[in-house]
Amino acid sequence: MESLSDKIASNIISLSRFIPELVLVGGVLVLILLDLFKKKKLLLPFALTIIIFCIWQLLRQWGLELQLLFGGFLKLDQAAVAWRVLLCLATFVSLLISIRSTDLRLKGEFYTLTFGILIGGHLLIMSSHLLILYLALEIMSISAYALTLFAFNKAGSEAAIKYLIFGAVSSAIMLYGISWIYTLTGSLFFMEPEFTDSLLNAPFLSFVIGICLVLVGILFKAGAVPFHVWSPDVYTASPTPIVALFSTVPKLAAIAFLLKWLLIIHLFGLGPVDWIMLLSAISMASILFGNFSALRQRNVKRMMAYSSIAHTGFLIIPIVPLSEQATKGFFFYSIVYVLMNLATFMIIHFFERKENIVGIKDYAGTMKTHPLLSVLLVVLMISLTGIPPTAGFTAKLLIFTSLWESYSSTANPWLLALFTFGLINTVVALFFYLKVPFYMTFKPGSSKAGAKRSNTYCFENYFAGLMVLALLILFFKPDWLLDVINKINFAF
Amino acid sequence: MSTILFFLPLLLVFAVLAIYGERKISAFIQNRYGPMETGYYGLLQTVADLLKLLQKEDIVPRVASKALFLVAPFVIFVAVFAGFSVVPVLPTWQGASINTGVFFLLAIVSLDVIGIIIAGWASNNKYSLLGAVRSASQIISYEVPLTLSVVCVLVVTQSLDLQVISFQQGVLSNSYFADAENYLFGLSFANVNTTEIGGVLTWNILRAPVLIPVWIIFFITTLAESNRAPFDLPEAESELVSGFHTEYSGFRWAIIMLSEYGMMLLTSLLGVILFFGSWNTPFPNIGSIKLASWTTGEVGSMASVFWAVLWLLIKTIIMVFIQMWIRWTYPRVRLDQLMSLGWKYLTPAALVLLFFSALWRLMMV
Amino acid sequence: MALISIALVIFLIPLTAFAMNVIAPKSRARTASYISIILLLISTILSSILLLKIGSESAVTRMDWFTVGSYTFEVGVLLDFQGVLLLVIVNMVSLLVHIYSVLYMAKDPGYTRYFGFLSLFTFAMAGIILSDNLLMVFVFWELVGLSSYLLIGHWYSKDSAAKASKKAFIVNRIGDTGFVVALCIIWYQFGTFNLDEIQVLMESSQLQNGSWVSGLSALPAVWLSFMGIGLFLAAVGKSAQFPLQVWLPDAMEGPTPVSALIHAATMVAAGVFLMSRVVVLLDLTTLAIIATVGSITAFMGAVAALAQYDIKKVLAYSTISQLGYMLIGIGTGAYEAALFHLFTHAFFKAALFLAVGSVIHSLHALKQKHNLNIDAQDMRIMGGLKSNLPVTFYTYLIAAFSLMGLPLFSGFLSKDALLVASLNWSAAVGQLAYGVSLLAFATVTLTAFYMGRQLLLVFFGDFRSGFSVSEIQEGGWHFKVALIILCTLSIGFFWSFNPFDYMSSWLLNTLPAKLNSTPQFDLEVRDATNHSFVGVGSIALVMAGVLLAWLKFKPGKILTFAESDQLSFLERVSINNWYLDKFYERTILSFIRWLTLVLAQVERKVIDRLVNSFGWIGVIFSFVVGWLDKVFIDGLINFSAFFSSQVGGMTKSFQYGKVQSFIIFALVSLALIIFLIL
Amino acid sequence: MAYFKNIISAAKTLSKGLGVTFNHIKESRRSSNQVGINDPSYFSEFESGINTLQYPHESIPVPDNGRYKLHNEIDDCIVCDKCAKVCPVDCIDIEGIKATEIIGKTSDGTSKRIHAAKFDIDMAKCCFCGLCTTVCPTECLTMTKSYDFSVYDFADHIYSFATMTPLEILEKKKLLEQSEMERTVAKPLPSKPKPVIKPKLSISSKSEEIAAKPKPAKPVFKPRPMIKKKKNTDD
Amino acid sequence: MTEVTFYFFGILTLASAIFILITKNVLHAALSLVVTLLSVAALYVFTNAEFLAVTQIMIYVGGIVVLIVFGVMLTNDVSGKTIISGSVNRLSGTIITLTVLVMLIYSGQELTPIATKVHNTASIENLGEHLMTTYLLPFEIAALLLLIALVAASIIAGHDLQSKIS
Amino acid sequence: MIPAEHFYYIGAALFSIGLAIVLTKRNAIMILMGVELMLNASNINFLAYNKAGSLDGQFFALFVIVVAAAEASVALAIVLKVYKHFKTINLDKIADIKD
Repeated sequence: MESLSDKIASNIISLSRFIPELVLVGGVLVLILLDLFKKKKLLLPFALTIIIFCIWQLLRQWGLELQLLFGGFLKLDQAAVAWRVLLCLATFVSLLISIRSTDLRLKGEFYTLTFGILIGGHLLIMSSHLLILYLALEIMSISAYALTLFAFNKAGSEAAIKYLIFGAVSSAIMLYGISWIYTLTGSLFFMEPEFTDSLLNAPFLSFVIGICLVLVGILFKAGAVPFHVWSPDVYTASPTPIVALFSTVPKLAAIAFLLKWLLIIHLFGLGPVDWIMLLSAISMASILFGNFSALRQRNVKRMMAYSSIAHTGFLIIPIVPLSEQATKGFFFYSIVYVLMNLATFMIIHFFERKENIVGIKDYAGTMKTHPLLSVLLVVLMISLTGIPPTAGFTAKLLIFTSLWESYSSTANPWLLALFTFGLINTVVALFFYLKVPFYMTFKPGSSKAGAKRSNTYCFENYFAGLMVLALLILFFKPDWLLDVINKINFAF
Repeated sequence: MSTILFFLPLLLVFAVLAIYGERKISAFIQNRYGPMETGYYGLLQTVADLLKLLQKEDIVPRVASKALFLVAPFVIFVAVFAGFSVVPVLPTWQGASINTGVFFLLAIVSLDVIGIIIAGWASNNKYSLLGAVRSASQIISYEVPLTLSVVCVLVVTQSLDLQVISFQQGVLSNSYFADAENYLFGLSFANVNTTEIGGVLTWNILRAPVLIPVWIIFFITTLAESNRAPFDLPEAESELVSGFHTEYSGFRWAIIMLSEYGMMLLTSLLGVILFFGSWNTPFPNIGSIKLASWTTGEVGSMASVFWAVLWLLIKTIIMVFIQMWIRWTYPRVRLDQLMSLGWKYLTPAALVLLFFSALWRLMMV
Repeated sequence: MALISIALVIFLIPLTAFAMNVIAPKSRARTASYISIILLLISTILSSILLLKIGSESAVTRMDWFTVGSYTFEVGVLLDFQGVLLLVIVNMVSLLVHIYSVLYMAKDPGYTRYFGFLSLFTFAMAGIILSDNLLMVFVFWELVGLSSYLLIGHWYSKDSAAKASKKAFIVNRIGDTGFVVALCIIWYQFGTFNLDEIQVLMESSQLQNGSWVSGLSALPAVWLSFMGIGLFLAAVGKSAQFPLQVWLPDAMEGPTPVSALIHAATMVAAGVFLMSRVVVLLDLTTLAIIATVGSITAFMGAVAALAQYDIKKVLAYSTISQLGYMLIGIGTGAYEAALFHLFTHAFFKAALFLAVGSVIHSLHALKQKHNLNIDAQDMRIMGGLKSNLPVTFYTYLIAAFSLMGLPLFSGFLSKDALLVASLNWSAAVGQLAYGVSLLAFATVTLTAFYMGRQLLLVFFGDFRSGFSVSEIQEGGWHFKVALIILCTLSIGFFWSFNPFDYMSSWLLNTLPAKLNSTPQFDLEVRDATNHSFVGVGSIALVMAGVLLAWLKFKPGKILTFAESDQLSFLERVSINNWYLDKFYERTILSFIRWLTLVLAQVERKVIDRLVNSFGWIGVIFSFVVGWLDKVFIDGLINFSAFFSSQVGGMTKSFQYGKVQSFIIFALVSLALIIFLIL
Repeated sequence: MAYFKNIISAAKTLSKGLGVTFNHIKESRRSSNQVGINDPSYFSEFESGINTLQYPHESIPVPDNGRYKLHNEIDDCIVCDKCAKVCPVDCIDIEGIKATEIIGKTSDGTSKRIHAAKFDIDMAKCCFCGLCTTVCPTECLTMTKSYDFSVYDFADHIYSFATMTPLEILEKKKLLEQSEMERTVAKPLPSKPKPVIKPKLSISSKSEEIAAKPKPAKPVFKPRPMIKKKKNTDD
Repeated sequence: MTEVTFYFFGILTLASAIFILITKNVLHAALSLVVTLLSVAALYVFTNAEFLAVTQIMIYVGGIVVLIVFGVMLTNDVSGKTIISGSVNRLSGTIITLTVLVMLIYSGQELTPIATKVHNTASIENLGEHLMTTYLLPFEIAALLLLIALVAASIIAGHDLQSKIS
Repeated sequence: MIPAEHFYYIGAALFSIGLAIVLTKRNAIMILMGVELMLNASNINFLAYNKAGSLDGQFFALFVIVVAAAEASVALAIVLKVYKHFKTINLDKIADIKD
C-alpha cells in the first residue's frame, strides 16, 4: 500500500504529462468567462489559439515512451499522441467552419461543448480503465446531445431527443456490460494482465454477453450499424459545423478505442470467440446500409450521414485484422477521412449559408456560379468514393492491402468476404457521391442559385482548397505522411 | 425507537409553543399583544386551535387524486421527522449513530420536496400546483448553497457524525478524542490553546471565524429550505392562497404545519450543532473558575443530561426566535429575486468560503 | 537517364497545359489554347526523338512511392517501343485535335474548360502508357475515365450529353471492378505490380496438378483464368466490347474532336494496349474468350453501323467493330498485329472523325444561317458535298479506304495481319474456332458496305436538305492541316515499304516477337502461309461490300428513307444496336434500380417487418379472441371496434422515425450477434 | 462593482430592518399609555409600546362631544317628525298619534300635542351625520359618547325610544277617532279636511313654517345623486 | 432479520419498478420511481455502502426524480387531466425483455463469483482519501462532466430567454 | 451475509424492467425513468461484487450516479424543448424529419 504522499506525488507527476488536456479544460473555463464578460468577438480566435496551444503541447510529448498516468487510469503512448493531434486538428477545422455562422460563433456554450467532445475524445483515446471509458463516452454524449439542438428549431429538438434516447439507452446497456465484466473479473483496469486472465477463466456465455454489451456503447458512438440510426436525423438537423465535428471526433475516437478494446478481448488470441467474424459483419452491414441508403437521399447532409456510416464500416475494416500494418493504414485512412469530410462540410456549409442550398437538386448549376467551390466539391466527392487521383484512393488501397495480407496469412473466410464486399461497395458509393457533381455540372441552375453570385473567394474556401490540395498531395506523395506514421508505435 | 419516543413529543410540544411564540412575536413586532384570552396570557390558544383542527372535517376535493392527496402530508412529515434521527441531544445519546450523519440528514430532508409536489399535484388546483412547483424549485436551488455551507463546517470538523462534531466544540473534546486540541480562532501558530478553556471559544463559529459568514449563508438557505418568510413564496397567502396546502384542512393541514415547524426546529438544531457548540455550555473556564466544567457536568450524570438539554434547547430556541424575527421583518421576495439570490450570490459565496474554510483547516492542524 | 528525363517532360507537359488552361482567364482563352498547342507540339517532337532513341529496347526507371509497414509501393517509368510509339500517336493526334478544335470550338462558351480537359486527358493517357506497374496504370486508367466523362459531358446542358457521360462512366466502372479483382489476384500471387517483374515471375510459373504455382504462392489454376478475365473485363469496359459497348455510341454526344481523339484514336485503344501489356498473363481460356468476344463485337458493331443515319454513330459503331478486330488479334496470340491495327486505326479513324466533324461544322453553319430545325448529323439531309468540301472529301476518301482495308492504305496491312492471325489460330485450335475467322471475314464485307454507304450518302448524289449545296463552305486552315496530316499517315507507305505485305512492316519487325509466356501456350500463329490467300480474299470481300453499297446508294438513285416502323428486321437490329440498350434497360438496370430501392429501404423495412410481424401476431390473436367473442358472447360490435383499433395501432406504428423501434432493431441485432458468436 | 455594492447595501438595509423590528419587540414590554384625544401627547407617543387596547377590559377615553350613538329624550320630544324627514339614510322611523288636548310640556316649555307611538332609530343604518340633532326643535335628539353598541342580532341595532305600551296606543287612537267624529258632527263645514286624511301631515301651523325650511335646504342634499353619478362613471 | 429486510426491500424494488411499467399515469410512475430508488438505496446498505445509499437518496430522489417530476408537470396540461402515457411495441417489447431476462438469469447461474462476497465497510475517510488520490482523475472528469452538463442544460433551456433579451 | 448472486438477480430483473419501460412507453419521460432503472441495476452489480480491499465498485457506482444526474438534467432540458416545439412528448408523434 502506497502512502498518501506517494500517491499525491505520482498524481502530480502525471499532471505534468496531462498538460494538453489541462490546457483544454482551462480553455473551457476561460471561454466561459469570456462569454460571461460579453467579449463574444474574442471567442473564436481564443478557442483556436487554445487548440493550437494544445497541439503544441501534444507535439512536445511526441517521443515519449509508454507511460501510465494517474495510477494506470490513462495510458499515454505514441499512438495516443498521434490520435489526439488528429482529433485536435479535426476540432480546429470544425471550429473554422463555424466562422460563417454568427449564431454559433458568438455563443460561448458552443465552444464549451465542442471542447467537451474533444476532451472526451482525448480521454477515450488514452483510457485504460473502464470508468474512464464510461466517463469519456458520457462527456462526449452529453455535449453532443446539446450540440444537436443548436439550430434551436423543431427538427433540431426532434433529432436531439432521438439521439438522447438512443444514446442514453446504449450507454445504460454498456454500463450494465461494464458491471458484468466487473463481476467477472473484479478489476476495471482492462489493460492489466489480471483482467485478461480472469476473462480467460470466465464462463463463455457471460464473457460474450459482457463484451458485447460494452461494444454497444462504443459502436453507438462510432455510428456503426446497427447502432447508427441516430445519425441521419442528427446530421440533417444540426448546424453543419457541428455535424462536421460529429462525423470526425467522436467517431474516430470511438473506433480507435474499439481497436484497443478488440486487442484486449482477443485475449492474446486465446479467447474463445472469433471477433473477426463479428466485426466483419458489422463493417459489412455498415457499408451496405450506408451506401445503399445514401443512394436515395435528397438532402446533402443526410447523404453525408449515410456516407459517414459507410465510412465507419470502412474504418472498421483495418482494425479487424489486428495487424500493425493495418493499424497504420487505419490511421492514414482516418487522416484522409478527416480531411475529406471536413472539407466537404466546409463547402456544404458555405452553400448552405450563402445560397441556402440543402437539397442535392439545389446544387444544379452551381458549377457556373461558383466554379472554384464546385470543382473542389467534385474532387472531394471523388476522394470520398475512393477513386484516384485522390488520397481517398490511397487510403482505401492501404486498408484493403493490409486486409488482403491478413487474409492470406490467416485464410479467414470472413476477411475475404469483407474484402470483396468492400470493393463492390466502392462501386456503389460512386453512384451517390457523383450525384452532387452531376447536378452541379449537368443540370441548369435554378434561379435560386444563379440569381446572385456571392463571393466565393473567402477565407474558409481557401482553407477547403488547401485541404483538397492536401488530399491530392497525399495521393502523389503519401510517403510524407506515411513516414511519420511508420515511426509511431501502435502498441503491437 | 428512542428517536420517536423523544422527538415526537418534543416536536409536538415545540410546535404548540412555537406557534404560540410566533404569534406573540409577530404581535410584538407589530405593537400588538397577540393571543391573550385563552389561558393565562393566551397560552392555551394554540391548544385550542389544535383541538379545533382535530375535530374539523377532513375534506378531500372531488377531483383530487385521492390516494396521493391523503398520503402527501405524511410523506412530508416523515421526511422531516426522519431527519431528527441523527441529531445528538446528549453527549451520551443520539437517535441513530451513522457515520454519514449530516449527509443523511440533508438527503432525507430533501425528500420533503416529493411530498410537497405530491400534495400540490394531487390537490388538482392550480394554486396548489404553482405553489408546489415553486417550492420544489426553491428547495432544489437552495440545497446547493446549503450543502456547500455544511461542507464548509465539515471541512473544519473532518467528520460527518453530528455527535463527533458536538464533542469537538467543548471541554469534553479531550474525553472523546485522545489528542484533540483547540486553538483560539483555529490559528495554531498563534498557539493559544483553548482545549481546556472550552465554552464559547471552542464553538465552531469561533474555532474558525470564517464560519461566521458561512453561518449566515447556512441560515438564509435553511429559511428557504423550510419555506419560511421571506422565502415563503410556495405558500404565499396573498397570491397563491397558501400554495400547496390550499386544499388541505383539519388534521392533514395540522400535519403539514407540524412538518413546517419540525423543519424549523430541525434546521435550528442543525445550525446550533454545526456552528454554536451543540449541547456545550457557552461559559468558558477562566482560570480556577471552572464555569465550563460546572455547567457541563460529568458525562453520564444527571447533571450532564440537564445541562446538555438545557443548552441545546436554549440555543435552538434562540435560533427559532431569529427565524421568526426575520419572518416578521422582511417582505416576501419575488421568484426571480429568490433565484438570483440563491445562484448568483449564495452559491458563489459558499464556494469561496469553502476554499477559505479549507485554508483555515490547514492552519488548524 | 536522358531518356527518362525526356519521358518525364513529355509526361508533365500536358499537365502544365491543363493547369494553364484552368487558371487562364476567359479573355485569354485563345492565347492559352495556342500555348497548349505549342506545348503539345514540343511533346510530340520529344516523343518522336524518344521513339528514335529507344528502338526495340526497353528501359525501366523506378522509385519508391510510399511505404506501409513492410510494403513499399513503387512508381516507375517503363519505356519500350510499343509504348513510346503510342505516346507519339497520342501526342500527335492530340496535337492535331487541339489545332482542329481551335476552329471547331471557337464559339463555345466552355472553351478553356474544353482545352483544359483535353490536356488532362492527354496527361492521363501518357500516364497509362508510361507506368511500369499495374497499380499506376489503374490510377491513370481511372483518370482517363474521369476526363472522358468530363469531355463527353462538355455540353452538359444537353440532357442526352449528361446521360451519356454518366452512362460511360458507370459502364467503365463495371469494367474496373474486374481490374481491381485482377489486381488483387496479381498481388496475392506475385506480391508485386511491376510489369517487368510480373513477366519474369509469370515465365517461371507453372501449372501443376490444376494449381498455378509461382514462386512461393500457389493458387488453383482457375484463378489464373479469373485474373485474365478480370483484366479483359477492364479492357471490355474501356474498349467498348461486347457486352459493354453500349456507352460508346452515346459518347458521340461530346464534341466531334473529342470523339476523334478519345473515342476513336486513343482512349478506347487503352484497353487493347492494356491487353498487350499483360498479354503474358493470359492463359488459353482467356485468350479464347478474348478472341470470341472480339469477333462477336467486330461483327455486331459492323452490323449496327449498317443502318445508322447519324453520321457519327456510323463511325462509332465502326470503332467498336475495329476494336473487336484488335481483340481478335490479342486473343489469337498476335498481339503485335493488334497493336499494329491500333496504331493505323488511330490515324485513319481520327481522320474520319475530323472529316465528319468538318461536315457537321459546315452543316451547322448552314443551320444557323437559316435558323433551321434540322439535325446537322443526319446523313439523310446530306449528299453531294464533295464539290464544296474538297479537302474533307479527299481525306475522308483516303481514310475510308484505309478503314475498308484496300491495298496501298495502312488499314489493309494491319487488317491483313489480323485476318491471317485469326485464320491461323482457328486452324490451330480447330472446329468451332473457325467461327471467329468467319465473323472476322464477314465483318470485312460489312465494313466496306457501311463505309461505302456513308461515302455515297454524304459526298455523292444530291444535297437533300433543300438548300443549294453551294451554301456549304469548308472550314479554315485548322481543319485542313489536321485532316491532311492524319490522312497522309493513313497511307500504307508510312507503315510498310511494301504496301501489300505486312510482314515487311518496320513496326512489326521492331516489336518483340513472342511475349506470351503463359504455361502451355505453344501455338505458333505467326505463320504467313495463308497470307496471299487472305490478302486477295479480303480485297474481294471489300469489293463485294463496296459494290453492294454502290448498288443501293449509287448517285442519282432516288433514295427513300423508311420510317423506323417500316424497317426490315435486319435494319431494326442494326439501328438499335442489337437492342442491347433496351435489353440492359429491361434487365440489368431495372434490376439494379429495384435492388437499390429495396436496399435503400431495408433499414426501415427490416424494422417495420419486425414490427409488422409482431403486429400480425397481435392481429391474429385479436382475431381469435374476437371470433370467440362473436361466437360465445354476442360481441360483434365490440369485436369490430377492437379489431379496427388494433389495425389502426399497427398502421400507426409503421410510421417512420420511431426511436424505440430503432432500439428494438438494435437490440435484436445485438441478440443476433450474440447468437452468431455462440 | 455593482455586485458587491448590492451585497453591502442589502446587508445594511436588512440589518436596519432587523433593528427596527427588534426595537419593537423590546418596546413591547410595556403598553403605551392610553390617552384620549384630548391629551396633547395623543399623536406623539404612537410608536413606542404595544398600542393594542384590550378593549372589553379597557378603552380609550372619549371626548365629551363625541358623536356616536343617538339618544332621544322622549319626554322632550314633540314628535315633530323633522328628524325623520331630514335623515339622509332614513334610519328614523316615527309614528305619532294626535292627542285630543295638550298632553304636557317639554322642559323648555313647548307644549306636546302628539303622542309618540313609535320612535325607532336603526343604528345599523345611521351614518352619524348629525343632521337630525340640528333640526330638532326641542333638542331632545342628541348624539352621545357611547360608541360600543355591538350586539349579537342585527335587529338589536334598532333602538326604540317610544315608551307607550300597545294598550295605551290603542286607547289614544280610540280617543282620537272619537273626537274626530265629534268634530265632524259638530262642525259640518270644517276649514280644511286634509289633515284628517293624512294625520302625519296634520301639523300645527307653526310646525308648517318650519317644515317649509327643509325645502330650500334640499339642494344641500342634492350632492348625493351627484356622488352616485360620479361613482358610476368611475366604474 | 437481515435476510428478511433484504428480501423485503428487494421485492419492494421490483414491485415498484413493475408498477412503473404497468401504470399509465406518468406521475404515479415517477412517485413509484421514488420508492424503487429508495429501496435500491436500502439494498446498498446491505453491501455496507452507506455513503452510496445516502448519495443515492440525495441525488436520485432529491434531484433526479424531482427533475423528472418537473418534466412531467411542465410537459403536460396542468389543468389537472391525468397524465397518461400509452405504450407501443407491447409484444415485441415483452418478447425482447423476456429474452434478455432469461439470458441474464441463465448466464447469471454460471457466473461464478470471482469477486469475494465480503463487502468491506468503507469509512468516509477512506472514501474521501481515495477520491482525492487514486480516483483523482475520474473525480476531475466528473467535475468537468457536470460543468458541461450545466452549460448544456442552460443553453438548451435558456436559449429562448437569451434570444428574447438580445 | 446476503450472497452476491441475490443482488445480481435483483439487478438483472431491474435491468429488464427498465428495458421494458424503454421499449414500450410512449412518453419520453417514462423512457428516461426506464434508463434510470437500468443504471441502478448496474450500480447494484457494482456494489454487490465490490472486491474486498478495493473500492472500485463503490466508486464506479458513485460516478454513475453523478453521470446520471448530469444526463437527466440535459435530458429534461431537451424534453422541454421538444415539448415547446411539438406540444407533446409522445415519441410516436415526434417524427418530422423525413428523408
